[in-house]
Amino acid sequence: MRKVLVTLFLSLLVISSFAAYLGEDATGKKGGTLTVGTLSGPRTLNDTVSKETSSSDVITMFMGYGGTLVEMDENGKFFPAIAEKWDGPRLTKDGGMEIIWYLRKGVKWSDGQPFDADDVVFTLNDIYTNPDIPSSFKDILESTNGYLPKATKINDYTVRVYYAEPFRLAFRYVGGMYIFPKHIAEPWVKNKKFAEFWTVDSINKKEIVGLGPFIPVEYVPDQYVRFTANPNYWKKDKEGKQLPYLNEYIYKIISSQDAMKLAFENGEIDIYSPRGTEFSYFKENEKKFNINVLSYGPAFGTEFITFNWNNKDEAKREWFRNVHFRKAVAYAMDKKKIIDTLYNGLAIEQWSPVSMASPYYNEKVVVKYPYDLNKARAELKLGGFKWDKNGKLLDSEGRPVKFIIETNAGNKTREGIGNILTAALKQLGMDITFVPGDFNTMINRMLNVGDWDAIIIGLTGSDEPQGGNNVWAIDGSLHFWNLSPEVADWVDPKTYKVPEFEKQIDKIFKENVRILDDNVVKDYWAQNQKITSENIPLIYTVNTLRLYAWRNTLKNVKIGLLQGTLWNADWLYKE
Amino acid sequence: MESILSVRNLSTWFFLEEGVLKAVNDVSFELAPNEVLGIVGETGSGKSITVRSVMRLIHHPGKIVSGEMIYRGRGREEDIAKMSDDELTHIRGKELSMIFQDPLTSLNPLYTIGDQLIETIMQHQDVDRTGAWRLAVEALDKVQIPEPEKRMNSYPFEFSGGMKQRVVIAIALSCNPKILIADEPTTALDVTIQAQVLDLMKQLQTEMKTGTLFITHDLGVISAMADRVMVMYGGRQMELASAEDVFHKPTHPYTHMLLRSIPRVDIKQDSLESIPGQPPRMIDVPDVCPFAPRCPRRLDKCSKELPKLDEFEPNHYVRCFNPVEPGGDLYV
Amino acid sequence: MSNNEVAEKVQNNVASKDEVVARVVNLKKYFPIYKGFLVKKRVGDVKAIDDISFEVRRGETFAIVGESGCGKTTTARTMLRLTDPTDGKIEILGTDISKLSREELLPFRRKMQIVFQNPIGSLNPRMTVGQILTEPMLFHKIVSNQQEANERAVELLRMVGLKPFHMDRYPHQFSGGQKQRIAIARALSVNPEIIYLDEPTSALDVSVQAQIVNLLLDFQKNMGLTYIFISHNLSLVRFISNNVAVMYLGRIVEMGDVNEVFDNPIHPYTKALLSASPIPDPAIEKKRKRIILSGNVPSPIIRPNGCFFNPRCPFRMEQCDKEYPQTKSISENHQVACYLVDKREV
Amino acid sequence: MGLVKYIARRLIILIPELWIITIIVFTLIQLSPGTFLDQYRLDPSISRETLQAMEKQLGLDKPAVVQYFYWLGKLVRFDFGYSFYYRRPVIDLIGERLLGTFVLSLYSFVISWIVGVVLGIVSALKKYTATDKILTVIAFSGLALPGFFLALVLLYMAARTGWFPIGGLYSPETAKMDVWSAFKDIFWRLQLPAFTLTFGSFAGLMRYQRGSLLDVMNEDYVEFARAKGMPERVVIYRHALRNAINPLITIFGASLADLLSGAVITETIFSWPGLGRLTYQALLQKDYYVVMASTVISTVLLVIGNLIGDILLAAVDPRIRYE
Repeated sequence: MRKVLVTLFLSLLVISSFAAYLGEDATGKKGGTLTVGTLSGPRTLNDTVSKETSSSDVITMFMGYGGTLVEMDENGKFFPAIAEKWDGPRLTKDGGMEIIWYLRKGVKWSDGQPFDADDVVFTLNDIYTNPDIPSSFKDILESTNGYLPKATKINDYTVRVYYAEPFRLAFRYVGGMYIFPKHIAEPWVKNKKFAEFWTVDSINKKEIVGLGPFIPVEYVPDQYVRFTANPNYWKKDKEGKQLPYLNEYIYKIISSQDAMKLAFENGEIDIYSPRGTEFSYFKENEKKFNINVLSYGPAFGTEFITFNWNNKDEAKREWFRNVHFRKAVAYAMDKKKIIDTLYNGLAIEQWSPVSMASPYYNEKVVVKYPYDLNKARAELKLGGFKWDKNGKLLDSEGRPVKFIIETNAGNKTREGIGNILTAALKQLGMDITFVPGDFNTMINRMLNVGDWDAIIIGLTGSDEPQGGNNVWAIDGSLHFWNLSPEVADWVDPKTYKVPEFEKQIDKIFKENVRILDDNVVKDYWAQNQKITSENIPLIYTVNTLRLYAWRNTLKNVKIGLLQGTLWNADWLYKE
Repeated sequence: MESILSVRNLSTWFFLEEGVLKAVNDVSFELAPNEVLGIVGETGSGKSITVRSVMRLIHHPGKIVSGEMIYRGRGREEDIAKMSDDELTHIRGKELSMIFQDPLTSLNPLYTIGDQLIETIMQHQDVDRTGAWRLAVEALDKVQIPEPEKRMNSYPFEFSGGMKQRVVIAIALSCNPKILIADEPTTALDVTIQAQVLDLMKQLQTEMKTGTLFITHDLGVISAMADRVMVMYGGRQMELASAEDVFHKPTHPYTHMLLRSIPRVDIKQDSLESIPGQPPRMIDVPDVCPFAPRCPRRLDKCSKELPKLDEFEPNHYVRCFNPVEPGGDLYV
Repeated sequence: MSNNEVAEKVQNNVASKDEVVARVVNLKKYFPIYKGFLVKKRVGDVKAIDDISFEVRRGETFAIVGESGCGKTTTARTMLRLTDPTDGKIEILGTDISKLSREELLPFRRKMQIVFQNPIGSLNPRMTVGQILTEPMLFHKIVSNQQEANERAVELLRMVGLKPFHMDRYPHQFSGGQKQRIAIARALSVNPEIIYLDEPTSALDVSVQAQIVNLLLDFQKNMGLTYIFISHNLSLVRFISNNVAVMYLGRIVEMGDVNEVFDNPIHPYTKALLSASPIPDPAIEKKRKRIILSGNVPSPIIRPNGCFFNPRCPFRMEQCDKEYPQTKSISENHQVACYLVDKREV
Repeated sequence: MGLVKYIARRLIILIPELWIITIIVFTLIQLSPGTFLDQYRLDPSISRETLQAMEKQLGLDKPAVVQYFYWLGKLVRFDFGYSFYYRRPVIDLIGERLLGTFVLSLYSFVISWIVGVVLGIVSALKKYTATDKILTVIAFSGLALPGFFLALVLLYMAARTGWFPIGGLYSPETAKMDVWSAFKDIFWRLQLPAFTLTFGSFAGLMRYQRGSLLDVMNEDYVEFARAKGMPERVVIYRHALRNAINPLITIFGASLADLLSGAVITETIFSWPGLGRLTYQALLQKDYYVVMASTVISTVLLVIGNLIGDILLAAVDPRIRYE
């Protein structure tokens, strides 16, 4: 155990040695305004309330980037930020773990108030782990057995964060948490009105205070949010110039995608995320519009078809639990066709529950099921299925294989995937009905009612596979295909079964976070990817590529495996 | 006495998509001052279009295609058919007035009775508003509207049907026109109210010596009002004579049959004569007798050519190849 | 009660040699007037029919005359139970139908038909003549199948002077007179015994009016139909009907044999109506002295005291504005509600 | 006196009307599948406990009837409640967008009425001529062309020519301008969305005005006015037109309610800050109280609009009394 700890410590130390912080090597010109488009405006500036990117993008500007304890570069490497250095994570004598954060001295909030350890302690103890303040971040912070971290102030610039058990992700999550200014937020917490803290009208009241590079100062509903450079931002560039370079930053709310595209062409906004159908148009006109157009690695989200193992129909339960049946469906998923016809080629086949952009992705162990209907038929035979004289697929007891595939109407690519898959399954002799329906209704039936057979749907993801705990844990609330009777009361405990491989996956999710050696963690995830792809409870489709376009006048743009155009907003500049 | 209005060879047609509706064809008549000329006929006989032509109230797609209408009320011969719009506004309402069938809709619902009267008076007479007000009250008084001063400020909806028609008459007669055209003025009224209005009209006509064209389909009403009667059918004059001659010596088979087809209140009749068939639609009709298809006295040539309007007896004009002898029998 | 005498007479009229097919006894129809905000209060009634009694014998034409608003159309509608009576009896073929339910009314609906004033409004423009004629027959099960219904419809068309090929046409393809013929054929299609004729010729041209009147009279003679004829045209009433009731403000002021009433009217209102009806003869018409009534018919909501007619009556006497006059018989078939009757006897 | 009493009565009747409408809308929202929290259920980072805590925090754990009366109780004190989504009072959200909606609606309302009525009159007076036919074609294309399509075409035109900005009411530059320049800028930005709305709505008014005037031109009193010797100008403007306007007054009153209801599609395409977008998003996200508030406002406006229409009608038509 000690060896593990030392390794981790060294590796972190090595990273922090070649650059003191992100942007230290940056060069650029001061001044200028960057305008970015967004489809809808922020709903709130309170990170515990915010659920959608339109809000969190705004919050990140004044709480994120250089405003967190540590930050990550475009390739997933951690750099010191507000925390100059740290000790740990390391095990403690009582079987728990701790991280000691050494805070940068002389950092000020944007309103000029000094920043110190009290702010960090307050944020962690009184906000994110406060039982009265529900937030998704609180859920994330929980360790395997449901422990939450506890922060203690050692001195004004040193904070100890303690967990009652080892929790690998503590470094990442605590290091990346948004820090609230205690001098402003404390009364709201005390009055138990924190949900109403920093609503969008706080911008115009000039109440927003942060450690990040840009502070929102003006908000016109449904029109724009204007940020100005934080005068007290702590970073300096190579030449000692104070960052951020940009004076002003504008989120322009352009509510239709068509208008957004035109606004980018016309130069009203500087950055645009083209749709798949627009990518080649912009690529061809790079010179004309004086822009850069780029596609980069796959996005984090996943999309898949899943089956209801607890279907009220016994026959369906048996098919869906039959791994050969699922493999047959996997072989029938024509991913190449999906990429060509639905994504204009701008996607990659997905095989693993771990995102390809994640350092834990391991291509070698993943079992692939390239489109092949003959193999699919062979799998069906192995699974005890047979065909009648008309070519209809029957199960071992002679029941015709007939079920419904659903997806949410309006999502063009999912509808397309449904059609392509349905056509292939029909060739296998299955009697499939494909029904696109209302999203909310479908989710409700999927989780709370249970009257479904198969659904094509997607989940957001991240580079950290543990983020899927809620999906993969046996008692996870998004363990759709085989929901535990404790989670969903419609599941009949008498027919509910947990196969061996699910127990193994569950164990991986429970145990990996207790391990602090990254190499061991990698092995765990390799194991996980192997088991999952062999048993494919979820049959993945494809991963879209991330598409970017930005004006040539915008400099220092660095797109990497994990980050897009704005992660280094503090040292972007305009010519 | 010289007639005040001579209508000669008047034809008014409507140019519809389905063809030319020959509503009025070659109609000629004279109207003496102080005379009531009754025009009777059924729906579509052309009686209304005839008098609207005289008022020049024919709108697209209708057109007065020929004829002249000589007005002699201002000491000279003026052809109404040739007047400009501007001249028409001076003659209408002042020299020639018109009353419409439905008093309920003849008055503008949004203006007071007074407004509508004064408007007319000020248009045609050289008086200020006070003078016009006084004349308007007089006009209302003349048509026996009680408390005329008070009623000046009433709106049409505050009047009953009979009273409204009195107001309409007051407006029409407010500038002492020489000719009054009354297009079925009492058809929409109840029988006792009709009697009141007819009585009033007759009285005013006698008093003001207005030459009147009185249109109706009711032979009873025409008996009460008209000095001379013109019978129209299918856009043409069929018979034109004194009221006594038309009623007692009907010469055209149509007039003859019509008189025998209507019931009377004063005697118990054994039977009514039916005129078989339907009145004609006047679209693209040839120049033949329009009554021929329904006529029991039809000759071969009736369906081939048009009989002339002949003076059968002095001042008794008939358009027929085979007229009924005076006092004679219809069927031969 | 003012009309008791007639009511009694009507009720006791068992000895009559002619069968009474319709009898109305003390019939009332009030339309309440509501006023007020949120809570509506009944502030008065429009007394459209106020205590009328009469009887109609088989094969006769019974005319109800009067001016607009006198209640003649409401009488027909109430007798047909198109509207429910406020009070009184409506005996049709011996049964009081005034309180029957919808289903119980059905056989009576078949036996009573109506021909409206405006043939355009009373024929469904989306149905062919064939459908218009066969629908009621099939509904009332006069015929057993569509083919039989069609055969009968063709026969009816022939009877009203139309041709079999007219079956497939729509109402708008006919002239006014022809439409009224179709309406009559429809009324006849269910073998009715009583037909209500609500101003059936007033929308028609003079030359066509006689056709329809003659057609109606032929049917009456051949089929023994009873007509209840609603009209304001006294000339037509005189020609068509046997008996006549003259209504004024919801009451019958004079009633009896049409010739007797018209040749020898007692009530000043009847006199005025007759005098106002023009005669198509200039020789008579120009010499005639008319009784010109002053003023208009008063509102049926606020009726004059005493005899409703007294404010307009040229023969008004002292008692006229005190009490409504009793209805009295002046001959076997002639009743009047007027104080002049007493004077006449004196 | 009659007028004041009449208005008072109508406004009192508004209360039960409003009550019934809120019940209907609330029931419909409850009956439609899903709740506000559904959009979070598929997020792997949100635990069931958090969802339950949010449910409690937002009062969504209580029975619908309780939620309704809780809301109604606040409404009586003119409190429209809190938005789940923004965690702000609904009244603030609406207030922020009121001006944008009102400017756009009023501007296009005024223009479409002026254009619609004037062209309707022209079209009626020039009945069956080439002018009438051309106007009819324009009117029908206005009725037939989908708003979003026209909006997109205009947007592309604006982008290609650069004559108009791509959308929005204010830009960050607007804030820095002096009053007159800001006014000009906003006026300029108003044109495209206003044109879209106007083009879709003037046509109906024009056809209505045309039909109404043609109907009146056939009335006896118009002919009688001519027969009295009135010049054609007086006949048309004094006698025909005043009567032909009346039916439009009713429509005018009813359409006042649209002034604050917003136009979702136009607002979205032109990025206009408006109540339409707010309500539409609230409806999709089941942000009940925003939807309810917007319903209440629309209802009140509808009733007041109708009331104004009725009062105007009574003012111009002597036959109508305040009953």
